[in-house]
Amino acid sequence: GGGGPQSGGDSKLTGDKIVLGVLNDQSGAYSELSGRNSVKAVEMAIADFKAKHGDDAVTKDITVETADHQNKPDVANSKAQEMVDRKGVDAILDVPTSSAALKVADVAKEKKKLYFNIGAATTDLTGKSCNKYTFHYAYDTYMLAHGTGTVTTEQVGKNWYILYPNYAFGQDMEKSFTAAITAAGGQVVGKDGAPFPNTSGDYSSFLLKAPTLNPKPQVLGTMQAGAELVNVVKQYNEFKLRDKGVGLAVGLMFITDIHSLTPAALAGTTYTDAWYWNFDKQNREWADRFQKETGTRPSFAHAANYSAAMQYLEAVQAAGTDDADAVVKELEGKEVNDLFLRNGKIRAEDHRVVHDAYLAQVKPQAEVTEPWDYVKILKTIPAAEAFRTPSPDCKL
Amino acid sequence: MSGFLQNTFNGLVGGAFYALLALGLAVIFGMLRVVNFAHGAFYMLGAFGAYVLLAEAGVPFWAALVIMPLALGLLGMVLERAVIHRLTRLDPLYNFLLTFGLTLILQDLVKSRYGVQSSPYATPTELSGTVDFGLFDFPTYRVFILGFTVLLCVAVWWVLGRTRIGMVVRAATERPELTRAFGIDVGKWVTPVFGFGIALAGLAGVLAAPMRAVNPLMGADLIIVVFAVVVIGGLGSIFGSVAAGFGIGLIQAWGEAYLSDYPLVSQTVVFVVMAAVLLWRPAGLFGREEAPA
Amino acid sequence: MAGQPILSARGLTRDFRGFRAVDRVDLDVAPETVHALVGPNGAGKTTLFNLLTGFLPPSGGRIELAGRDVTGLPPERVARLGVARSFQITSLFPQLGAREHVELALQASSGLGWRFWRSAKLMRRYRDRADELLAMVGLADLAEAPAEALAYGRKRALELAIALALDPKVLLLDEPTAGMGLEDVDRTVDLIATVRTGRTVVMVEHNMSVVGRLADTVTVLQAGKVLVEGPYEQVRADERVITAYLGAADAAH
Amino acid sequence: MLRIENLSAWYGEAQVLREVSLEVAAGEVVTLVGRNGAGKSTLLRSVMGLHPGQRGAVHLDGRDISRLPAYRRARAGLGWVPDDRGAYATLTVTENLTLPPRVGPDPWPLERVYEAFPALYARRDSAATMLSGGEQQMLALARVLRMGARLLLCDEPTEGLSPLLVQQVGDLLREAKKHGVTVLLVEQNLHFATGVADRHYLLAEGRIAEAMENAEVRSRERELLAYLGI
Amino acid sequence: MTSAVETPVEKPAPRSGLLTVARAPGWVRYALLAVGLAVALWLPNGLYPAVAVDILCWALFAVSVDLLLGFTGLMSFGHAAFWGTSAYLTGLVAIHAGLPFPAAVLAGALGAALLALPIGYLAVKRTGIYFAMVTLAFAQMVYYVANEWRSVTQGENGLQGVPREFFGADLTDDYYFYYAILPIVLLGLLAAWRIVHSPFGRVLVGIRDNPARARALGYPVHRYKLTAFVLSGFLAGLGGGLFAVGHRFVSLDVLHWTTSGKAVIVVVLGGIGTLWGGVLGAALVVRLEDWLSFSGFEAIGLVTGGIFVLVVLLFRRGIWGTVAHLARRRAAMRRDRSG
Ligand SMILES: Nc1ncnc2c1ncn2[C@@H]1O[C@H](COP(=O)(O)OP(=O)(O)OP(=O)(O)O)[C@@H](O)[C@H]1O
Ligand SMILES: Nc1ncnc2c1ncn2[C@@H]1O[C@H](COP(=O)(O)OP(=O)(O)OP(=O)(O)O)[C@@H](O)[C@H]1O
Ligand SMILES: [Mg+2]
Ligand SMILES: [Mg+2]
Repeated sequence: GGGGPQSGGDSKLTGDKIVLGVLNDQSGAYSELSGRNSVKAVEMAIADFKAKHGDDAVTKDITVETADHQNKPDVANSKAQEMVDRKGVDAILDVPTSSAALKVADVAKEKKKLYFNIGAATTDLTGKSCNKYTFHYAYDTYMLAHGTGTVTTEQVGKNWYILYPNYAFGQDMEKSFTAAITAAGGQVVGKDGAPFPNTSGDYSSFLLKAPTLNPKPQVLGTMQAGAELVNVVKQYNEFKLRDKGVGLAVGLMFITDIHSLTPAALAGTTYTDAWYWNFDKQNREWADRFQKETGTRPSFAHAANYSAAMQYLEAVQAAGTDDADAVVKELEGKEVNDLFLRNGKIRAEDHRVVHDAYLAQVKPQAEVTEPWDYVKILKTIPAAEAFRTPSPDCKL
Repeated sequence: MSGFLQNTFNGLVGGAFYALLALGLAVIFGMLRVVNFAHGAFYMLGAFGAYVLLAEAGVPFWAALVIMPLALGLLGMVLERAVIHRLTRLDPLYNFLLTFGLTLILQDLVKSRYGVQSSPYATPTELSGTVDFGLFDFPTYRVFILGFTVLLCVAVWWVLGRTRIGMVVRAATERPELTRAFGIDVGKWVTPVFGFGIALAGLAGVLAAPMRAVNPLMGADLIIVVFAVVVIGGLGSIFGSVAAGFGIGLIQAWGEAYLSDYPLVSQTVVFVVMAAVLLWRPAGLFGREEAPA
Repeated sequence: MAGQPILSARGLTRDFRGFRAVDRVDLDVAPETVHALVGPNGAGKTTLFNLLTGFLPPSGGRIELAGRDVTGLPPERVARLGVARSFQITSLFPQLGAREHVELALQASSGLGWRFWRSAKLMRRYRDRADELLAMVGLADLAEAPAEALAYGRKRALELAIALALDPKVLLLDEPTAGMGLEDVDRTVDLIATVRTGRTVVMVEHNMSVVGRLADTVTVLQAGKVLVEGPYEQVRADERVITAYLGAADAAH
Repeated sequence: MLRIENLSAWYGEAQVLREVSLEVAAGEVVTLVGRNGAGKSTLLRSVMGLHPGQRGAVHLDGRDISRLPAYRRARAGLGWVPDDRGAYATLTVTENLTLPPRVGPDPWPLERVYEAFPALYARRDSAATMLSGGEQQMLALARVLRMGARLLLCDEPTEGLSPLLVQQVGDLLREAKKHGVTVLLVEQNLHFATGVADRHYLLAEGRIAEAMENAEVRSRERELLAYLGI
Repeated sequence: MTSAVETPVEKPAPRSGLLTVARAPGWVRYALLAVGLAVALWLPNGLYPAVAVDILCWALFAVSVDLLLGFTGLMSFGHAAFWGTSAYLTGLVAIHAGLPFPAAVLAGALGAALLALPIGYLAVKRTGIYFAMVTLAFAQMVYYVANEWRSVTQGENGLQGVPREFFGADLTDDYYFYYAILPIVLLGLLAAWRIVHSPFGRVLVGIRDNPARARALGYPVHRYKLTAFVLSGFLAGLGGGLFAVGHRFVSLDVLHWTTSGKAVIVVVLGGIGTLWGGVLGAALVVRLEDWLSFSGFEAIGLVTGGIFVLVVLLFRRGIWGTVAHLARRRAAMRRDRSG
C-alpha cells in the first residue's frame, strides 16, 4: 500500500489504543540526561495514570515506542515519520538537540500529531517555528539566561566575561545573557565565540585573556555544553581563575555534568535548573521510585517526560478522543501543578509551557552528603518571570 | 608581549598532543605501512583507562602514566597479531578500513559501558600549581607536558634513526620477505613496534586526562586533524610529523588568540596549510618521495 | 650524420641532493640512426633517459626534439610528441593481459581514452594491430596472459611491443636485452634492426655485441659526463673506454 | 653441502619445478642455466624458504632444512642475491650492508667491502634504491659477502653490469671460492658461467635436463647455446 | 617535484590488486538486470517508502565511491564533501528558486562536481593511503565551512523545509516520491556503468595498476584521475541532492566524516570494483540501520564497525564480489570437465 495511517473505524481512539513515542538520543551526548531512562519515566506515567483512573481510563492499551535519533536531524526526521506511520504513535516526546527538535516539529505539523519537546533549548520552537501541535515543555535558552544572568549579577558580581560556542545555541545564549545582565545593572566587559566544535578542546587563550580585561570581570559566564563545558571548567581550574577573583557561571548545565566534573571542580558555580530531584518531598519521593526503576537519580528531563506523558493522557481522557485537534484544544490554556510543573500553565498563544524555575549553586565538596545531591537551590524563579512573553514571530 | 608568550606556550602544549599522536602514527606507518585510523580511539582509551584506574582502583596519575601505555601497548600487540597481521600482504588501504571499523567498535564499547558523559579527572597535586616565568606564570602541568613530550620525541627519533633497532625495523617493514632471507626474524619486530605506536597514543591520552574532557568521543575528530598534520609533515618522516605537530599547535593558538572573531580560521587553518603543502611539496615538508603505493 | 639532430641536449645536468648524476651533457642524435649509450654502472644513463623523456626535470640545461624546446615537459607530453621509452626495471600493468597493454598503447595517441560516454568495444579496432605487434616480439601465444604471470624475459619483450605500439619517431630503450636468453637477444636485435627504418633509436646496452651489431654512433658516459663519442669500432678501441668500461680482457661478448 | 631432492614448486595451479634433484659440494661453484621462465629463480627462492607452494627436501650439510623458516636458513649460512637485487629504499647503502647478521666464519668487514666496491663507498649515505641498476647489483653481492654466508645463491648477478664489472664479479666469485665459499649461480651468460663454475646443471621446463662438467660445456658451447635458445 | 614522485625506481609489485573488471556471460547479465529492475520497482511496497528512498540515494553514493576506489584505485574517504555540498545546494536552490526538484538536484550535483575540481586537483597529487587521508581532511574542512557559514546553511539547525516541487504534482508521500526519483537514480547508475566500460575506464584501470607506465604511454595521469574524481563527485552529488529532497531537509551530518566512512563501508560490503555491489551494500546497510534504531540496541557503531572488521578480514571481495567469484570458479570448473 501507499503508506499513510490506517483508520481504526468508529472507535474514538485510532486502533483503540494510545501509543506514546519517545524519540531521543540513546547513545550520544544526551543519552544519560534523558535517553532510555526517559522511556522508563513515561512508563511510570502510564502506570500512574492507570492506577489513578482505573477502568475509567480511555483505553487499557497504552504503550510506548522508542527510537534513537543519534542527535541527527535526518534520522530524527525519518524516525518520527516512521513512528507515526508504522507504529501508530499519537504523541512524540523528548527530542533533544535543537536541529532534530525543529525537524520533528515539521513532522508533527504535517502528520497532525502531538509533540512535546523536552530536550531541546531553542526558543524557535515557540518562535518562528512554532505550530499547532508542538509544545515546548521544560526549558529554553531564555529561561537559562534570564535566571542565571539576573541573579548572578545581583549576588556575585556586575562585570562579566562571556565565552560561548560559536553556533546558534551559543549565540542565542550570549544574547539572552547580555540582555539579562544589562537589565540587572551589570555589564559585559568582554565576550568571545569559541570555535564549535572545538576539536583541540583547548580554551586557554580565552581563559588567559579573562583576568587581563579592563575592568576585570568578576564572573566568567560559559555557554559551552556537554564535553566542551567540561573542558572549559577543567581549564578554568587549571589556570586558577577562581583564585584570581573570577567566579564561574554556567549557561546550561545538567546534574550529569556536575557528576562528571565532580562538585569539587565546580563548587560555587551558579546555573539555572528546571527541576531538582531533592528540592522537596514530592520530588524526592518520585526520585526514590525512579531510582528503584533505573538505579540512578532523575534529571529534570526525566521528570518532564513523566509529566508530559501524564498531561497528554489526562487530556485524551478529558477529550474522550485521541483526535489531535481535540486534545490540543483540551491542553491549551490549562493550568497545572504536578511533579514537574509548579505553577505551570500551557500557554495557548505559543504553546510554551511555563513553570517555576530554580537558580542552583553547586555545593562545596564538604557539604555533599549523598551521591547526586550536588546543589542547593538559591532561589525559585516564579513561572511568570522564568520564561519570555509570547513572541510575535509565532503564528500557530 | 607576555600575552604573546603565553599564547605561544599554549600553542606548543596543544601541539605536543598533535606531535605525540603524529609520532605514534608515523612510527606505525613507517614500520608497517599501516595508517592507524584507530589512533584517536587509543588516545581516548589512554585517558579513559586513567580515569577507570583512578575511580575504580585508586591508582594515581603517575602510576597510570606507566600502566596505561604498557597495557595499551600490549593490547596493540595482541591486535597486531590477531588481525592487522593478516592484512600485511594486502593493499594498505585494507588496514585503514580495518582500523576505521575498530575505531567505531572501541568507541561504542566504552560508550556502552561508561556512557558518553565526560568523566572526572583531576590534575595530580604535585603539578597543580603554576610556574613563574617572570613575564607570566603558567600552569605547572602544562610545563610538564611540554618538557616530557619533547624529551620523548627526541628519544624516539634517535632510536629509530640512529640505532640498529631502528634499522632492522625499517628493513623489516619495507621488504619483510627479503629481510627474512637475511636471517632476521621479522615477526619478532613488527608486533612490538605496533604496540609501541599504540602506547604512544595511550600516553598522550593519559597526559590529556587532567586537561581535557574524558569521554568516548574525545579522539574522534582529533584524529582527522592529526592526519592533516602528518600529511603536512610527511608521513614517512618521524621528524616531520613531530615538527608539523608543534607547528600546527602554534598556528592554531595564535589564530585563536588574535583572530578570535574568525573562528573558521582557527578551525580550518590546518587544512589550508595542508592544501598549500600539497601544492608546493606533495610529499610533505619533510617527507621523502612517496614510496610507490 | 646528415641534417639537423632529431634529439639534442645542451649542458644537461641533474643533481640529487648534492650528487650530480648527469653533468653538463651535450648530446646530438641524428635522425634515423641507432645511437647507443654505454658506460659503467651508475654513469647516469638511466637518469639521462629520465631527463630526455620528462620523467625527471633537469637541474640545468636544455632539451630539443626536432628543433622544438621540450625542457621540463611532463612525460605524457613528451610521449605524445613521439618519444617512446622502455624501462630498465620492468614496468607493466600487472593485471592487464599482454594484448590489453598493446591496445592501451595504440589507443594513447587517439584521444579515445577520454570518451567516458562510449563503449569500450571501440577498442576492438586495435586488436589486429596489437596481435601483429605481439607476434613480432614473440608473444603471440601469450596475448591473454596477465603481465604478472610472465617470466622476466617475456616482460622485457612486452615492454618493447608497447613502445613500438606508440609508433614513435624516437624510441628510447633502456637495456632492451637485459635478462634475455640468447635466442631472445638475437630476435630482439633483429627486431630493432627492422623497426629502425624511418625511426631513431636511442638505447642503453651493456651487451657490446648487441651494440656492435646495431649502433651507428656510440656515446660513452662516465660519472655523468660524456667520455667519448663516435662510431662503434672507434669507441671500442679507445684507451679511455677500455680502462673505464670494457676492461682489458673483454672478449667477444 | 647442498642437496636438493625431488623439489617441486607451484604458482597457484601451475607447476613450475618438477622433482628437481641436484647437489652442490662444499667449495664448488655450480651454475644453473636455462632459458627464461625455466624456473631458475623459483628454485633459488625455494631453497631459501621463500616459496610457499613447494614439496621435496632440501639438505644443508646433511641436515634437512626444508621445514625451517627463511631466517633460520639464512642463519645456517645461506646467502641470497635476489634477481631484483633487493635494495631497501628506507636504508642507506651502509645500512643495507650492515643490516644482516653475520652467519659464517669469514664475514667481510665493511672496509673490505668498500675497497672491493669503491662505487658503493661513494654513495654510502644514499638510499639504496637511488643507486643505478648496476650499483644495486654490486650492493646485493657485497651484502652476502659481508654476512659471511657459506653458500651463496646468486640469481643472475651479472645482469645489467658493465663488462668491466662482470669481470670483477667473476674475480670476486673466484676469490670467494678460494676462501671456501660455495656458490649456486643462476646465469644466462654461458661465457661468464664457464669462467667461474666447476659444474653446470641445465634446467628446462622445471626439470634438470642435463648435468655437465665445465670442460664438457666448453666443448659443447655452440650446441648448448642453440639448445638454450630453443 | 611531482614528476620525481613517479620516477620508475624499484617498484614492488602491487600487493593485493583490487579486483579487475568482472565479466559475466551475456544471459546472466540480462537476467540480473531484469531481476534488479523488478526489485527496484517493487521496493517501496515491501519496505517503508522513506527507507526505500534512502536506499536509492545511498546506492548512487556508493557507486560513485566505487568508481574511484574500484576502478581508479583511489580511496576517497571524504566523499561526504560532494554528497553534502550537493545536498545543501539542492536544498538552497529548491527553497529559494522554487525550481522543480530534478533541476535543483542537477544544480546541486553540478556544484559538487565543481567542488571536486580543486579538491581533486590537490588530492590526486597523492595516491594510496595518502589520498584517503587528504580527501578526509578536505571534507572535514568543508564541514567546518558549512558549520560556520550559518547565514546560508543554518548551521547545526539544518536547512529546513526543502520543497519537493514538481510542476505542482503532490509528492509528499514517499511512496510516490520513490517512483519520481527512480528514473534519475537509474540514469546515474547507467552513467557509472558506461564510464567503467568505456575506453576511459580502461585507461583508469591502467593508471590504477601502474601510473608511471601510463604516463610513458602519453596518458596525462593526473588529468585522468581528476576527471574520474569530478565525475564521481557529480554522481555523489546526484545522490546527495536527492537525499536532501527526500528528507526535505539538510543537516550538517551529510558532511561529517562518518558519512564518508559509511559510504566506504557500503562499497566494501557490496564488493570493491563491482559497481553493483555498491547498490546491494546500500540496501543492506540502510535497512540494517533502520532496523537497529528501532531494535533498542544502543551500540550501532559496534555493528557497523563489526561489519567493517569482518568484511575486511574474512570477506574482502564483498557480497557481489564473492558471488561473482564463485560463479566464475564454477564456470571454469565446468569448462575444465567438459574440455
Ligand atoms: N608470481 C607468479 N605468478 C605466477 N606465475 C609465475 C610467477 N612468477 C613466476 N611465474 C612463472 O613461473 C615460471 C618460472 O619463473 P622463474 O622466475 O623461476 O623463471 P626464471 O628461470 O628465473 O626466468 P628468468 O630467466 O626470466 O628470470 C615462469 O613460467 C613464470 O611465468
Ligand atoms: N632518484 C635518485 N636519487 C638519488 N640518486 C639517484 C637517483 N637516480 C639515480 N641516482 C644516482 O645517479 C647515478 C646514475 O644513475 P643511473 O641510474 O642513471 O645509472 P646508469 O648509468 O643507468 O647505471 P646502470 O647501468 O647501472 O643502470 C647513480 O649513482 C645513482 O645512484
Ligand atoms: Mg640504468
Ligand atoms: Mg629469474
